[in-house]
Amino acid sequence: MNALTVHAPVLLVAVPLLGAFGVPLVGKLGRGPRNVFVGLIAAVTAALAGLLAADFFAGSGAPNVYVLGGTMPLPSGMTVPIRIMFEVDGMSAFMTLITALVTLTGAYFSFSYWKERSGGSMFFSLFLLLTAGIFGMELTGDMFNFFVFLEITSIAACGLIGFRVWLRKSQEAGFKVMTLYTLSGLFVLLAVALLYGEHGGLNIAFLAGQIGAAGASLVDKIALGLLLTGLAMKAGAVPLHMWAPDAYGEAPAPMSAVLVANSQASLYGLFRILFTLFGVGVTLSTNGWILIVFAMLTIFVGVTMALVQNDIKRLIAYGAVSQIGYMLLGVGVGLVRQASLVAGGAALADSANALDYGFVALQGGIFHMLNDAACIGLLFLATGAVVRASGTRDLNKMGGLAHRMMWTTIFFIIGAFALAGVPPFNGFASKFLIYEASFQLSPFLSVIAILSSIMLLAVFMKAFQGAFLGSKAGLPPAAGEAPLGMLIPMAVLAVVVVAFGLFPGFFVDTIVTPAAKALWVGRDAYIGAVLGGG
Amino acid sequence: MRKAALLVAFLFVSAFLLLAATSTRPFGVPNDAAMDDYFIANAQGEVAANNVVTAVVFDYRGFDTLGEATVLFAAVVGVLTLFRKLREDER
Amino acid sequence: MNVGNFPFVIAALLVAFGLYALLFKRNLIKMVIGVSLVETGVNLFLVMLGYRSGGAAPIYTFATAGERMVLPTPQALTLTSIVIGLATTALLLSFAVFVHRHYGTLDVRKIKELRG
Amino acid sequence: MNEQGMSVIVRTVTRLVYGLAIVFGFYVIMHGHLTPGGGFQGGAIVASAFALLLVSFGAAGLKGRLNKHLLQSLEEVGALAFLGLAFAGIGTVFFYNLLASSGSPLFGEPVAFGPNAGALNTGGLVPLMNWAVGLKVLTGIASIVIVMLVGARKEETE
Repeated sequence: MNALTVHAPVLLVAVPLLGAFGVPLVGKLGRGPRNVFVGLIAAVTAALAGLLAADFFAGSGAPNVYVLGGTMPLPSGMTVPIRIMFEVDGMSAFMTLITALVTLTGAYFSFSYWKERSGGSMFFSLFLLLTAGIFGMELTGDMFNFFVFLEITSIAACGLIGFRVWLRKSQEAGFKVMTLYTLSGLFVLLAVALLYGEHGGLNIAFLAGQIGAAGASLVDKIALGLLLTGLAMKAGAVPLHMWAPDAYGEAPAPMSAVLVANSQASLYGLFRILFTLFGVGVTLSTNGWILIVFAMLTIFVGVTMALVQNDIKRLIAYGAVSQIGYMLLGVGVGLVRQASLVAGGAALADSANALDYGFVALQGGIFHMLNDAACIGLLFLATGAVVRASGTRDLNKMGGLAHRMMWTTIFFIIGAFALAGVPPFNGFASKFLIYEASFQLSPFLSVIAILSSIMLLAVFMKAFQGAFLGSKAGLPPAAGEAPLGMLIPMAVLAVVVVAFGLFPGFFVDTIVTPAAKALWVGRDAYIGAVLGGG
Repeated sequence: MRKAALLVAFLFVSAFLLLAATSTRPFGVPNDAAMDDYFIANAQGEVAANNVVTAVVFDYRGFDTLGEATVLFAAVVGVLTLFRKLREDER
Repeated sequence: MNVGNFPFVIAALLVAFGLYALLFKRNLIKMVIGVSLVETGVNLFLVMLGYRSGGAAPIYTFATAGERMVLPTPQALTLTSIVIGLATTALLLSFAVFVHRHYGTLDVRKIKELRG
Repeated sequence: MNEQGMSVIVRTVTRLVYGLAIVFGFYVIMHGHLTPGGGFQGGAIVASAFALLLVSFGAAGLKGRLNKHLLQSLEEVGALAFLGLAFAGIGTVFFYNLLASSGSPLFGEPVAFGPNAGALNTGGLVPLMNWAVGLKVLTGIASIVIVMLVGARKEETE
């Protein structure tokens, strides 16, 4: 453990913040220095995330606590932590990898994509603020701090959604998304207030210890309900998804991918609350079934709405909404199974080693977060290149782009096949785990999930046919292959998609299993790392 | 139809909020004040600040304040972004 | 005097009024007011959690010796959330200005290009 | 309310009050670690003085008094200063208050427990952070108010 790895969690938030505060000043020097500065910040951030994850996954797997402003988690003689702390366990380290992948490719894609637009400094400032917020949500071990980072992501995301002020739809989307994000943030804040009033602390590990010792009181359960509603809203699960297609569809293309990472950070918060904060202290199976209902609705509505779209970005956006459902399904099945295992008196650690189907479902759900980030990122970037070349988003007015944009076409196909779960790609690897495990809980869930995937493939084929096939007669004369600065980020994501599809076993063993174990059995270790003993 | 669904959601959430308000502890009697008593007892010794709230805001929970300053910064950048001067081809 | 949970109920009602404005008002500015009301209610709830009956402000400058002090943490949290509320309100109002600039109205029934 | 601002009564009162409001705001920032208030509150008071100017004299009357670009740069400087102060203690941990009760001549005096009259030279990094946040908040809110008022005014005349 050298100094850099010790400080890595906080640097992951502080470095993008430094970039965000500095970009407007550096931007006064011109576009070249600004791009170098942003590129450097994005690369350093991604390297830090890689370092943190490598250090964690090579280590013992015990959660890593970083106390801000103090040296010890607990002052002597106290049983309640008084300072804010960051706590890194397998799940957090896994999430930082996802965010690093998406933000790095998004930043480098933006350099070419955003070349001739006004307000570039502000664009990159908001982007780095969003990055810092997402990392903060994934690393923090304090409920109120989580809320603060949630709000940072909300405001920065809305600034990005409304960035193209000359498009009327983007302003409508900005207002709508901001309202719903604020509402979800306030639900979370109210829940944090209730938990504080009940237990007199804000640290997640401390609250988990209190709830574990005394069981959840009525107020705790109300707080759980508010947190579930607020975070499901922020993640875009279906009855509360009104904002999601607007946000993904109206944001500039590279930022749509980052917005998906933002939704995943909220999902992470949801999982953290269900598994770690409340854990086996409350009736898990009810929560699990709630998640499954959310999941089924999200999958079904997302795919059906995607089917009727004629706007290519909105179509992909609904595809992105439906994928949130698969993650919820995997984790929901895991929760239901965990509850029945606990009720039956089985040891959770053994069930993880024996690959019980609940644990497999959890692995599938978590693995799908990474896969989804890579494929949907690839699709959004490719769509951005397509819209830029053809000058329209209407599928009926496009066509023939395959003649001019060979590489973009290939990347789009890879992304579409992977997201729809076609075998050699990574989407299949994680979806297969989810299908297999949910089949054992109820075949019905599995059938709906598979059918929706097939429908999603049809949706993407429609988009592909509309945009890429057909005669090149209707193309604008200037339409050509995307510049190299846009192709390379797409290529990086495509390589990730293919690699994860070809060697799923390796990635599941090295990074997904520690993350799933952190949720499945890691609660005591998470509490013990702060409160001592365990 | 839409209005009815909204009304049901509204009534449900309101009832939920009132339940939360009535079932939490009574006003003026904190459940567990160990953390806050620590702040009151140690703010002067550790932070050397007479104002305990400021000691909490800038020292014990300083990271929240950094986040809060960041939120304000994000809002300023967001508002400036919306009202920025556009290029000719962007109108 | 023991007032039980009455103050918390008032805060919850404030949140409910804000939600009502948000859900049933058709004017964007009124919706922003609704969001602000919800924020105020939640902030009020948060700051009231820190009250200790008979307590003074937790500031030692010219304080009376041995006085009971109210809890400082909720005050710090409320300060944070008030600033966050200011930030969201500013951004929401800017969006409302631009929606009005594009659509020429603030009536949500007429602003519906993003349905379905 | 026209381009020239509001009535002469309002303008006279504003001339009397706004300087006081600015001084009071800076007082609140400066004594943040001793009395109620701090960087946010003081910054908001100063910014409200600017808002008062803007409302009573109109956007035209403000020209030359406040430079929008200067405000924005100062805001970034304030934010960077706050982050830098947080980084100052990175030798131990992020946000470590290395000046408090250290005996250093800058805000380093220790404080005895219990009520006292309060000395300005205490608090370690806290007063410095108050100044950084105060600068950030006053410039941030002032630029939001100016930009929104000028932007919305353009709307009315178009």
